[in-house]
Amino acid sequence: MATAKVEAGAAGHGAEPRGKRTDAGEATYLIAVAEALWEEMERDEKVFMLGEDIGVYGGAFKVTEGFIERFGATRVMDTPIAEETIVGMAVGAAMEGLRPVAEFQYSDFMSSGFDEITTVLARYHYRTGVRLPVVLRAPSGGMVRASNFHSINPEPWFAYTGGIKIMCPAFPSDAKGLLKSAIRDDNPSIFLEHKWIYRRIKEVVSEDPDFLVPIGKAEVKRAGDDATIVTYGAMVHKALEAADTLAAKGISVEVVDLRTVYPIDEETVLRSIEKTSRALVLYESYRFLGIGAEVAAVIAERAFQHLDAPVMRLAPPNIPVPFSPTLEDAFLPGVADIERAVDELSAW
Amino acid sequence: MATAKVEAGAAGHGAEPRGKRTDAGEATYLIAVAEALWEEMERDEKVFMLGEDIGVYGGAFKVTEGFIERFGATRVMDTPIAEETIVGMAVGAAMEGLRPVAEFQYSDFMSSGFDEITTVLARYHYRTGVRLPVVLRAPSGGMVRASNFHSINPEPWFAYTGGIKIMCPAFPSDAKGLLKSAIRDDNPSIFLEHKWIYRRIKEVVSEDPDFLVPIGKAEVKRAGDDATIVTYGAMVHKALEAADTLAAKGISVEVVDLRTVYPIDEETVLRSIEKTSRALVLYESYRFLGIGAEVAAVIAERAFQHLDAPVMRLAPPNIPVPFSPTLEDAFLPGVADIERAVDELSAW
Amino acid sequence: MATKTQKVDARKRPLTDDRLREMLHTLKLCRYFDERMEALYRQGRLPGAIYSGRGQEGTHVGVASALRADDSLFPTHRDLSAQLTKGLDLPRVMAQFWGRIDGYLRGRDGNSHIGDWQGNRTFAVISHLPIAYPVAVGAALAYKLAGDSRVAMAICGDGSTSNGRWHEAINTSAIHRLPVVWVVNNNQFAYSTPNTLEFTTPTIAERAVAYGIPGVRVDGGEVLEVYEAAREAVERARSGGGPTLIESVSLRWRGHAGHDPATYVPAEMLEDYMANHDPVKNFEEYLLAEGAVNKEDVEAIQQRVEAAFDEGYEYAQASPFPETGDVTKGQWVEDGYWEADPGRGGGTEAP
Amino acid sequence: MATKTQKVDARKRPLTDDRLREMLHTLKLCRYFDERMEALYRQGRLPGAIYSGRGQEGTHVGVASALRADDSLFPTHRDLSAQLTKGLDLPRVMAQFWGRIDGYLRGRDGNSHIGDWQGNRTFAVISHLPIAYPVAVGAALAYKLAGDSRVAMAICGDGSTSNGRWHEAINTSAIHRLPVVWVVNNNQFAYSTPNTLEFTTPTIAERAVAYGIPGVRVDGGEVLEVYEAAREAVERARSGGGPTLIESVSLRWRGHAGHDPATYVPAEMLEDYMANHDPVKNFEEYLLAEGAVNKEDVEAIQQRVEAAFDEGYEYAQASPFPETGDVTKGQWVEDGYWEADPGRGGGTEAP
Ligand SMILES: Cc1ncc(C[n+]2csc(CCOP(=O)(O)OP(=O)(O)O)c2C)c(N)n1
Ligand SMILES: Cc1ncc(C[n+]2csc(CCOP(=O)(O)OP(=O)(O)O)c2C)c(N)n1
Ligand SMILES: [Mg+2]
Ligand SMILES: [Mg+2]
Repeated sequence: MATAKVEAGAAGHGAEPRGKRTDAGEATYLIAVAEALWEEMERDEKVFMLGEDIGVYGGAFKVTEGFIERFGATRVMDTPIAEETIVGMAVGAAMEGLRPVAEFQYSDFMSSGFDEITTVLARYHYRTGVRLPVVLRAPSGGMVRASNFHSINPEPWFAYTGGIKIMCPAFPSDAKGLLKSAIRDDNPSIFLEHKWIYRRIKEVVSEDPDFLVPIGKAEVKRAGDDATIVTYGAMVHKALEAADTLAAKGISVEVVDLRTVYPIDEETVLRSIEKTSRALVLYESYRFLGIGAEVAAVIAERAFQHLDAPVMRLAPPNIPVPFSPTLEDAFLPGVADIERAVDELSAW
Repeated sequence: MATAKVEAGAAGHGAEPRGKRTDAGEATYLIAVAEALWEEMERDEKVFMLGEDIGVYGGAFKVTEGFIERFGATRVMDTPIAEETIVGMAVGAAMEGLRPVAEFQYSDFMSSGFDEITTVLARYHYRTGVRLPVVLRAPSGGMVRASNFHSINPEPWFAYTGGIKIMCPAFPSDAKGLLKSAIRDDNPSIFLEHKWIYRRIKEVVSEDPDFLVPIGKAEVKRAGDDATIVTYGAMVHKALEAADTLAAKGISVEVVDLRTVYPIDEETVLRSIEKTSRALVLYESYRFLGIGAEVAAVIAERAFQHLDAPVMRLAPPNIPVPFSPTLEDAFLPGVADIERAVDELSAW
Repeated sequence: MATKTQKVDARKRPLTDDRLREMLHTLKLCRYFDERMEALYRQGRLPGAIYSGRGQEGTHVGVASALRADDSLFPTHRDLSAQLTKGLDLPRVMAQFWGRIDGYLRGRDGNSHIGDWQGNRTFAVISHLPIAYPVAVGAALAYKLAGDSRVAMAICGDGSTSNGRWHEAINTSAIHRLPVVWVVNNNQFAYSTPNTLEFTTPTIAERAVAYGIPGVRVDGGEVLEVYEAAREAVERARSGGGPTLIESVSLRWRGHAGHDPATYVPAEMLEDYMANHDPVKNFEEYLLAEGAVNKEDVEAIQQRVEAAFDEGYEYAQASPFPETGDVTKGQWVEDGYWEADPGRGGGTEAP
Repeated sequence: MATKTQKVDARKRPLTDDRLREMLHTLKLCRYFDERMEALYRQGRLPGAIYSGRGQEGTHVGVASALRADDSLFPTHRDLSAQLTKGLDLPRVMAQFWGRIDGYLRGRDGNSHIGDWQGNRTFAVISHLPIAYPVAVGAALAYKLAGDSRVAMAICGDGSTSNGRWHEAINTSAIHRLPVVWVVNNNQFAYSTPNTLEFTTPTIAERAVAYGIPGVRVDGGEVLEVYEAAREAVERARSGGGPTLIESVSLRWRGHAGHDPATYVPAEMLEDYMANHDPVKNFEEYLLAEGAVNKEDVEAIQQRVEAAFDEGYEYAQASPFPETGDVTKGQWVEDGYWEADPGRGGGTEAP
């Protein structure tokens, strides 16, 4: 879980600059996101960004640091605190052929623009055939001691609504490749950047300007035979951590990273269950009707004859993310909880 | 499905008065809702209503017809078209000890008040211990040719959020008893009135001023042995219709009406599955992350050893409710679809 | 910046007689369409809902006439007359009302929730009020970024001004001086709710002060007065002068929707407006007095209008319903539904 | 109705020397608390975030001093000084910052997202802006329905005025002439965004015109000027005169939050405000000049303040964290969590 230093830095984003790739070419998730935006802005002048404090300040998490100097204030637009209008503007600009990328300062504030997202953006193409290549970006998720107004996982609200592709990458390469795909996609998308991952996870990321990761495809991040953990976002890293310790105990766990949570890649999930016959669905969105509820229902419906155990779920309760570190740790699934759940599954 | 006359009357609510009980004491769902409001307004002067056109006009569906004459404009308050503020007002009034019942003209417009509902109303008690006895009422659901802006099923958005009890009654008695319980409950609730049921379903309804139906309890509306249909709202009536024809074919179906969709009554559902070993989850909210996704996940997790067949789901796709009658019929699960699904289940 | 409400002198800039006659034709078309559709609704021959714009044609025709074909219009459920003025094709509009495949939205949406973005640059109406206002800001932003001279115009009702989106959109457009015209069709009621329960100022136009933009209040019963105010506002927007707020006052002659008898509207008020503020009658009389038309012209226009309606009705009834197999198509661009011709095998029998 | 921004003469109605001294104490307490907490944050000894209100104490103390104990206050993340003025207990406030069970919210929320409804009638701050404005309308409505003389006061920042809720809440309160005071703490920036990108009018106060209510603009560097404007507004609300909009102008001396160096604020501007518009210094000098206090009094106040902080700090460190077993409790009223004393076995070691 988060360290004391991180607690102090909880909302302590933005102090430090975005940073650079290491000499070995490793990029943090934060840098990978920024590179995707920069490359697409360079490639296509129809791409522009709007949001609160993304220009002069460079964004609450410094993702867009330096963009206004390169692309100017018309393509890097600081907006008033008016989320409904930020989304509406993105829709209107897209209707006129632009490719807007709107930043929410935190995914928590997507509820403040909810009506334009769910009533206009999500439905307009089905109703009219007009293309809305809009990307809504937002830092999401907890584990950084930022309390319930800066830690939400909004993806189930929008997955239920339909009409918008939703990505929740766990690794820098997936973040860069999926964001570039989203910007090039003619459908609306919501791209959620997990703030716990931003500066923690780094890896070598492609510098090919056309490096893309396909939307709607899950990926097996670790192969295994005894049980499958289906997960996404920050929980992927918890799952991999647990898989290590379980391996030591002789339990071989396969970790499937959904990467895109709407629509979901049922085939990759089912292929894994057919192999392992045991499924743990792990997710940071709330247990009741979080993304994992759909995943579990799909497995129960389509992999019934392959299952040797009930489809288990591990996720936080449907309550506001609490501030106090003792409470937030109890609220979130931890590595130990995951190991316990897999043990239970294996006992069947 | 809906008849031609109904089509003409799609948004053709409000023309006719609310009507009266039959001499046999039967009340429509619409009358049952109005009686619940009237009795609770009489019983407790802290109860008051606010919403658009609920006063002089009596509400878009005439639920509050005659209320302003009896209770006056301060307890039956016509508001501006400002849903965020309607919800905020209800919260503020509740903080000061009142028991507000706010009407949304259609549940579709709950997205316009989404932030105050999910960020303030849903979380405040957990954060502070302050009680918010607020009821948000809204006509919901399709099947009346009212198209996608007047047919939505919003309950999964709020069930995911947590902190608010959500009721979707299918019968007049449940509507009256649950609404009275919601008004007396010290927690926030969302009460969804299915507009297809309003004037269609009538039954004898208790006139006991303290007639209450417990929140959070499902009910078996029809007993059966071969398969269970877990459903709620208007789909309960489709399920019962299908159960009749299936009975003729010798398939005995049990119909479980959730009545409250958050939290859900897992025990009643599981008891039925233990008996029938076959589950069809039928729901009008969208398939992906609609209420049934959670129900299916719960069954898969807790009734695994009792299942003789996969947990099947029948629900509309996650697209805007289409206007054209051919499309809306194809969009919604019909009685024939239900029969087909149960046949499939029984084949296992 | 002058934000006091000003009386516009419509005579200052007369249109050509052809334009004036065309305007009369549009006014009469909208009026006749509105009346006939209500009659069909009452007979139970029209599915879904209707939101009559009767009595407000001066507002709708006046503002939309000030737009170029490549300007965009963002209307509400009430503003079908503005969309007809912008150029929508009557038969396809009627096909939409009957849920047919030849409607602009292929039967996916109904009644006045219509739009023709690809053709006439009108936004497909969304119920939620005034949800298109922020979208118009985005279109105007695109025009400014492209550096071209196009203009966006959005319409909403008096009641919609009490919604937060109304404030956000106007404020944001004012900050960036975007080429947009904000129209409020003040028909004095929001469903059953009167102006006095929607806002406190004597006029809506004067609220432009809060955004530092010009506000104009005009008589919706006088189409030329409305037109002139809209023309000025559009010109201002085109020339980089930023947004304008136009309040056009009329009365909603009919109920909120077809089902609503609107008994809450004072009878004298209604009589007064129908007698003295009828935009169609007033304009017809004006053109006759000016000699721009004679009785025969008016007769001819009326016949043209009625013929067009009957033709549209036949077209709609003959158009098939969408094919049920297409219901899930068009959710994603890549499924190609909107690029191909839709199936026409849905038949004309309502299920 | 006079809606022009008016200079308030603070001398008109002087407070008793005791009240004046108490005000100085509160100002100094807020200033010292703000400085010490930032220092602890920089040392990494404070979890979560801090939103400094430094330089704006004149606004916070001025408006909150005009309220009765039974009046309600709806603040934002920036307005902790207003909550302290309303009566919040420093040790419990600090326990909240450290996530402890003795914080007002039992560790469930942090930093200035605090409130004490049951006690001091302050709303527990919610980040989303300005989401408490509509809630204040509801409280004011309850006072009007109850026919009592209580008043609700809500505060938000300059940037929050561009959000739709700001418009909806003020408009609705004006329609029903509710007993509410709308305060805008114009510290001239919304995070990094200056006034010029938030609205177009020279002042925020003049936007009151759009709601037909009085608007007043005061100097946040002069606590008595702010107090007098607030007192008038509260009196108006109490006596059925409806809402008032108060804009109090200052500058945010520090960054948006602890992490923000705020390099976007012009250095000269900051120097000018710190030198000439320091509400604490100005008021202290005024009281010394008036002879309401002498140097020794000021010293004593400062010592009292520092002692209170140290005491609060010790209290917070000694208070246990919430018990992990309680995490799901308090979701529903019937689980009784908020009626009983919470478990105190959580220890004082951060995990
Ligand atoms: C956000 C929202 N809330 C409620 C409604 C329901 N509704 C439809 S029309 C209407 C009245 C609109 O009044 P006004 O803005 O004056 O427009 P008019 O219908 O008079 O042209 C209402 C409340 C809606 N469409 N949108
Ligand atoms: C609806 C919403 N969007 C975005 C944010 C993120 N945010 C937090 S504070 C802030 C700036 C607020 O500026 P202002 O209203 O002037 O208040 P101040 O912080 O200056 O007191 C922003 C954008 C938020 N809290 N709420
Ligand atoms: Mg109106
Ligand atoms: Mg500010």
